Amino acid sequence: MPPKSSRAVTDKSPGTTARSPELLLGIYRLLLKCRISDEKARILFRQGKYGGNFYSAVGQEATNVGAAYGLRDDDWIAPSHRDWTSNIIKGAPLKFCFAQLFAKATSPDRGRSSPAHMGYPPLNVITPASSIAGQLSVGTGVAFGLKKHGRDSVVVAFFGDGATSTGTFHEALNFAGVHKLPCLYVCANNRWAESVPLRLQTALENLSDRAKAYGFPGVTVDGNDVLAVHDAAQAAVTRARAGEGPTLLECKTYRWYGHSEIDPAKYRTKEEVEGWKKKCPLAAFEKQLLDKKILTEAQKGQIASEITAEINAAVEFAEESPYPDASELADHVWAERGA
Amino acid sequence: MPPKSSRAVTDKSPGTTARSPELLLGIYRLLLKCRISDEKARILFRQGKYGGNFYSAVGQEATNVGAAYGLRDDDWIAPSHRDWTSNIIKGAPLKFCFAQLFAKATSPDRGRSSPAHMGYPPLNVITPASSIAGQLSVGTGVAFGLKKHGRDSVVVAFFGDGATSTGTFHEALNFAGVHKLPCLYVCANNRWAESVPLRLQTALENLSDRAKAYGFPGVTVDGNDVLAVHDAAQAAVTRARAGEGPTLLECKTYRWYGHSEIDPAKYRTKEEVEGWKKKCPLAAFEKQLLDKKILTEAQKGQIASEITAEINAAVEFAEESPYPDASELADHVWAERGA
Amino acid sequence: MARTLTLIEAVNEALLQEMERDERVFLLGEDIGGSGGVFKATAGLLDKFGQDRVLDTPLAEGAIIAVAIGSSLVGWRPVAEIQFADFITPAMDQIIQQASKLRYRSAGGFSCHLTIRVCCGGGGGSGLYHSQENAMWFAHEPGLKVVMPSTAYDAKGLLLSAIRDPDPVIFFEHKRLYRTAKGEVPEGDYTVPIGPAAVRREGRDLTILTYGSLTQPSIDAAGQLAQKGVEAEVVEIRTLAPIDKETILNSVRKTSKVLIVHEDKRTMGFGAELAAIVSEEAFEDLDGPIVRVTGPDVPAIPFAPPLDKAWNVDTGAIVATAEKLAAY
Amino acid sequence: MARTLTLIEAVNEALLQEMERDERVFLLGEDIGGSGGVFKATAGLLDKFGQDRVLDTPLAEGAIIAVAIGSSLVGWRPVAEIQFADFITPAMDQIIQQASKLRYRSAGGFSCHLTIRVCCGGGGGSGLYHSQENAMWFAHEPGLKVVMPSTAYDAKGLLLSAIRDPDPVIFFEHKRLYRTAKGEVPEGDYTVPIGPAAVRREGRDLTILTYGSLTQPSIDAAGQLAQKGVEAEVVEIRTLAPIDKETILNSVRKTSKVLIVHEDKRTMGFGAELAAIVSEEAFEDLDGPIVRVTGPDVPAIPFAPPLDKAWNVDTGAIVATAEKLAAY
Ligand SMILES: Cc1ncc(C[n+]2csc(CCOP(=O)(O)OP(=O)(O)O)c2C)c(N)n1
Ligand SMILES: Cc1ncc(C[n+]2csc(CCOP(=O)(O)OP(=O)(O)O)c2C)c(N)n1
Ligand SMILES: [Mg+2]
Ligand SMILES: [Mg+2]
Repeated sequence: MPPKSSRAVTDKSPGTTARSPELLLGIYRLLLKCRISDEKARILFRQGKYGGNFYSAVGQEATNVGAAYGLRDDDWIAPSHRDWTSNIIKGAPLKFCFAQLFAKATSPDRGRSSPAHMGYPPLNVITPASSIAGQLSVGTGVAFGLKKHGRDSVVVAFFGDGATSTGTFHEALNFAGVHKLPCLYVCANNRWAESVPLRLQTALENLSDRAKAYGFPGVTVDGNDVLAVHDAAQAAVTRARAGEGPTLLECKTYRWYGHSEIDPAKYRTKEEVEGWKKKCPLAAFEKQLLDKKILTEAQKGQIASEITAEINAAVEFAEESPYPDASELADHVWAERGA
Repeated sequence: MPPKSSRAVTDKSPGTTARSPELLLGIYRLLLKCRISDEKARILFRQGKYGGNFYSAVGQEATNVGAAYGLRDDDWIAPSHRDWTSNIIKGAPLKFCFAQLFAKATSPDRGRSSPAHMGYPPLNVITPASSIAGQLSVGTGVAFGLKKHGRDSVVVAFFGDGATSTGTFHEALNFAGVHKLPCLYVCANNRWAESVPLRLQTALENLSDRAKAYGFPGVTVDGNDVLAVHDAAQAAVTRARAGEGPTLLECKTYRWYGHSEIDPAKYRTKEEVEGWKKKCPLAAFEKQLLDKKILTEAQKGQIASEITAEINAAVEFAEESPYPDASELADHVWAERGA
Repeated sequence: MARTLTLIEAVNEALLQEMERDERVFLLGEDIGGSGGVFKATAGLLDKFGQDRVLDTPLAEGAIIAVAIGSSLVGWRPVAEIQFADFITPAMDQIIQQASKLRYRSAGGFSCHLTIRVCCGGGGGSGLYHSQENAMWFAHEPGLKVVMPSTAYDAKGLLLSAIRDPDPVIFFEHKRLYRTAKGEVPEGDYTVPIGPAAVRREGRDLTILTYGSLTQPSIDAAGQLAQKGVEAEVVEIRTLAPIDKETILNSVRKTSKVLIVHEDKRTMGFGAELAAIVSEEAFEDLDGPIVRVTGPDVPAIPFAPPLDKAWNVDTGAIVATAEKLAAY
Repeated sequence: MARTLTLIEAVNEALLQEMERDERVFLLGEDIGGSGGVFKATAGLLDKFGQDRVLDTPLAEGAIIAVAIGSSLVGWRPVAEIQFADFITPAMDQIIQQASKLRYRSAGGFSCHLTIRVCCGGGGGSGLYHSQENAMWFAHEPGLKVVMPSTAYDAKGLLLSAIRDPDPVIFFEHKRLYRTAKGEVPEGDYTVPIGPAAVRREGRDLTILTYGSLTQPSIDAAGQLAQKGVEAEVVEIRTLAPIDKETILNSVRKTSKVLIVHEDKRTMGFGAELAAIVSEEAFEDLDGPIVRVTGPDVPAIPFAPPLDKAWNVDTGAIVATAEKLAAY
C-alpha cells in the first residue's frame, strides 16, 4: 500500500460547536491546571526551593492537553524534559508532581531523576531520561508490545522539533511504520531547540513531512488551538486503536520562557516572543468559552481557586516530605537490590 | 523555501540517441569490466584463493556505473560492502583491487580490511567500514568540507535499502539537507538486506520518498538501466556542483547471488531471481549498442579480451604480492605509529 | 539425558525450549528468521513459532533494543540479537541511557526484563568489523548484567537464566566457540546462575583468570604446564558483571599468583578490573606480579592472515608466560 | 604574561587563539553559537568568527561527529562539542567504528584530525543525565586519545595540543572545574603535550593516582596528610590514553603504595587499568594493596541532594583511606 501523503491542517478548528460542555470545561480546567502548576514550578525554582533546573512549557499547554486529554488509564504517555505536566494530564496527583520537583522520597522515583523528568508508573507515564528522543525508543517498544497483546491501548509520545533530527527518532518511527503500531508521535514544534533555530535543524517547513519517510500520516496543526490539537489527536488515537497505525502530529507552538529557568534566551527577538504571547492558548480558549457562555466569570474564578488550593496543598506536601536517605543510593540498580 | 517534492522517474530513459559513442562505449566498457571483475572475484573466493567473504554486486552494475561514471578525480566516493567495483569505476588500477581481495601488502590498506571493503585514497574512494551507513556519515562530512572550501567537487555515497533504516542515514541526510551539501546519495534498492525483505524494512513503496523528510529531491529510477541512472545522477551532480544541494537517488535493482558468497539465499524464490536475471543491465545495454551499431560483435570481443587480460594480470600481481608482515600489526594506530 | 552439542546448538535449544515454556518470550533481530541467523543460532525457530515470535527487524540496532525495552514494560520477555558485537555501537544510547538506567531512574517503577544476544570475538579471518568483543563497556554499567559462556552446557544454562532474569542481560556468544565448543548438554530444563565463576581446573601454583574464547586454551595450557610440574588453577569468569569476587579471591589466596588471559585489547580490557580486584583485596596473598596475556592495543583484528594470526593469544603464549610467573 | 583564568576561560581562550592562528579550525555542536554554550565555553566566538566557523548543528550527536570526521578528510580541523558526556552515546558508532579506526583500516591512507570536546562529570545536583563521565570506554579504543585537564593552565595547553594533533582526541572538561579551577594562564601560545602525567605534589609515603575533579581534593588530602606525618605524592593522569606509564611507575617505585582516586563508577572505571599496570609492572616495589576510592557501582549520580552527596568522593574519604594505607 502506498503511504497516504501528509496533509497540512492549517485552517482553524471547528471551534466549540457541537461539543459537550463537560468536554470543553474538562479541557479548560486542565489547561488552567497545567498553566498554574507550571508557573508555580517556575516560581518555586526561582525561590530556590529546589535545584537542578526546570523546563517550562508555558505557552505550549494546548499541545499537551489537546493531545493527551481523554486518554484511558491503560494508555501510555512517553514524555520528555518539557512534559512534566503530562503527568498532571494523565491524572497523577499533584502532590506527587511537586514532590518530584523537590526530589523528595514521596516522589514516584524517590528523588532520583532531575526535576521535570517525571514519570508515573501507576498511570503508565514513562519516567523520562534527558537523552533526547529516548522516549520515542521506549514508547515505540511499548506500542509494539501492546499491539502484540492485541490490546487497543495506545502510546502518546511527546517530543520537540530538535528531537526529530536524531537517529533515534528515525529508527523508532520507521519501525512503527513497518508494524503499524498504535503510537501517536506528538511533536511540539516550538521553533527552538535550546538556542538552535528551526532553520538550522531542518530544511523542512512542516515537520509533519517527516512522516512521509515512514508511510503513515503526518499532520500539522496550530499547536496553540487546543481543540484543533484534540481533534487531530483523537482521530489519530482512533486510527491507532483500530490497528491502522501511527500518526505524526506536528503542533506549531512556542515556549514563552527560556529553554530552562537558567536560560535568558537572548537568541530570540522580543517581537517573536511577544507575537506568540498574543496567541496564548489558554486565553484564546477561555475567551471562546466565555463568549459562548459555556464558562462564566464566576465559574472561572472558582476553578482557578480550586486549582490553586490543590497546588498549595501539593507544594506543602512536597515541602514537608523528607528527602530520600543517603543509604538508598544503591537501591534499585538491579532487581536484587530493590529497596 | 518549501522542498521540491520527489518525483518518481519510472519511464524509460531516452536511450542512446543524441549521446556520443565515446560516452556509450565508455559506459559499456566499465559495465563489462565490473561484471567480469566481480564474477572473477567470486570464482577466486570459491577457489579458496582468499578468505573472509565477498559481496557480489552482479546484477547491480548499472547502478554503480551509471551513478559514478564521469566523476572527476577530485570527486569522492563513499562506498559500502557491496561497492568494491566503485574503485574500478573511479579508476583504481585493477591490480590493487585484486590485491585488496587477497589482503596483500600491495593493497591500498596493506591487508587490513576485509575483502571487498576497499578504498583508494589517491582517487578519493573512502575505505569503508562494515558498519552499515557509516559511509553516509563520513561522506556527508566530506561534502560539508568541500562546500566549506568553496570547491565544486561532489561526493557520491552508495548504500543499500537496509541502510535507510539506520539512524545514521537520517542524521546524515538531514544535515545535508540543512546545509545543501554537494552529496549524491545513491541507494541500490535490491529489495533485500541479507535475508530481510523490503516490506519488513520500510512501509514505503519508493525509498526515494525518504528524501521528503529532508527537503531535497528524491528520485527513483530503474537501477538496471544504466543510462537512466546516469542521467539522473548527472542531473544531481550538476545540481550539487551548482550549490543546489543533495539528491537521493533510488535505483531499483537486484543482486543475482546471495548476500555474500557463503549465503545460499534460500529466502528468495527462484522466480524472483530468474525474473531479475532477465533484466540483466549489461545484456540490455549491450543489445542497445549492438542494435544501434555503436558496438560491433568484433569490438565487443576485443573489449572483453582486453578486460580479461587486464584482470588476469591483476590477479597474477595479487597472487605474487606478499602478505603484510606480522610485525605491521600495530602500525597506523596513531600517527606516531605510522609505518 | 545429555547429548553432545556444540555451543551454538545449545543456544538454539535454550531459545527453543524457553519459547515453548514461556509464551512471553519472543526473538527479534536482523536475519534471525528467514535465514536462521548468520551462524544459524536461531535456525528452525521461525518455522516453529512463526513471525509473531521470531521477528526479522529493520536494519537498526537502536530500534531493536528500543522495541525490546518497551515491549518488556508490558510483560513480554524479548530476546534481541545484535548480529555482531561490532554493530552494537548504534544501540549504545538505548542500552546505556535507557536499559541500564530505567529501573534505577524510576526507583523500580519500571524495569527492563530483556536479553541481548551478541555474537562477538575473532574467528580467524573475521576482520576489523566482525571480530570485536566490546563487552567491557557494559561491565562498567551497573544495571546491566554481562555474561559470556565458553561451554555448550553453560551456554544453555546461562541463556535460560538470562531470559528469566528481571534485569537486562547482555549475553555474549563467541563466534570461534560456536562450533568448536562441544560438550554434554542435558535435554531438559536447567539453569546456570548468573554470577558465579567456574573453577575449570584446580591447581596450587598459579591462577589463570580467563573467559570466552581463551578458556579452553587456558585449560590446555594448564595441561601442558602440569607436565612441566606447574599446577595451574583455571578460573573462568562466565559472568563479567556482576563479578564473582569470592571465587576469584579464594583461588588467588590458594595459589598466590595470577595470570589474566583474554582476547580483547589489553588497555582497559576486562582483565584490568580483575587485576584491580586482586591487587586490592588479595594483596597479602600475592607472591608475584599480576600478569596479563591479552590482545594488543590495536583498534580491532585486521584481516590479512599474518596480521590476524599475530593478534591471536594462543596456548603457547599462555604456557610461556605462566612458566615465567610460576618461577617468579 | 600570565593572568588568572578559570578553566572554562582557558578553554575559551584556546579556541579563540587557535581559530585566529589556523583558518582550518572550526567549531560545531549544539548551542555553541547563539548561546555561547551551556556553560559559555564558546562565548563570543560566533560574533568574532561568524557562522562559517562556529556552527550550531541539528540535535544529532552522530551527525556532529560525522561532519567532523569527513571535513577533516579534506583538510579542516574541526572541534566538535558534545554538550554532555551523557549524550555521547548516540555518537558511539561514529567515534568507535569510524574515527578510531579510519587511519588503521586504511593503513594511513585516511586519518581523522579532529577534537571532540565533552563536558562531563558531576556538578552537585546535575542528576542522572548531566553527570556521567563515560571517559573509560574511549580509553579502551586505540586510535583515540583521551584527555582530561584539571587546571586552567593544562586546559589551554592540552586543548591546543589536541586541536593540532593528527589523531582524534576526546577532550573531557569536568563541569565542576569550569569555574572552580582557577590559575595562572599565559596569554600567548603554548602547548601541554598529550601523554605525560603530572606530579602535582611530591611525597615518599604513598602515591595517589587521580585525574579530573578529584585532583584538587587529592592535593588537599595530601596537605592534610602531611600534617599527620604522611607524605603523599599526587600524580594527575591528565591523559587517559595513551597512558604515561613511566611517571606512574617512577612514583610507585619511590613510594611503594598506591591509592587510586576517581569520581567515576568503580567497576571497570579507569582506575582498574591503573591498578593493573602497577600490579604488573611495579609489583616488586609494592608494600601494600592498591586501594581505590571511587564513585559507587550505581548507574549515574541521582538528583536528590542526599543521594548526590552520598556519591561524592571527598577529601575526607581520601585522607582516611590514605592514612590506613600508609599505616599498612
Ligand atoms: C541526546 C541529547 N543531546 C543533547 C541534549 C541537550 N538538550 C536538552 S534539551 C535540548 C533541545 C531540545 O529541543 P527540542 O527537541 O526542540 O525540545 P524543546 O526543548 O524545544 O521542548 C538539548 C539539545 C540532550 N538532552 N540529549
Ligand atoms: C550496523 C550494522 N548492522 C548490521 C550489519 C550486518 N549486515 C551487513 S550487510 C547487511 C544488510 C545490508 O542490506 P542493504 O543495506 O540493503 O545492502 P545490500 O547488502 O543489500 O547491498 C547487514 C544486516 C552491519 N554490517 N552493520
Ligand atoms: Mg523545540
Ligand atoms: Mg539491499
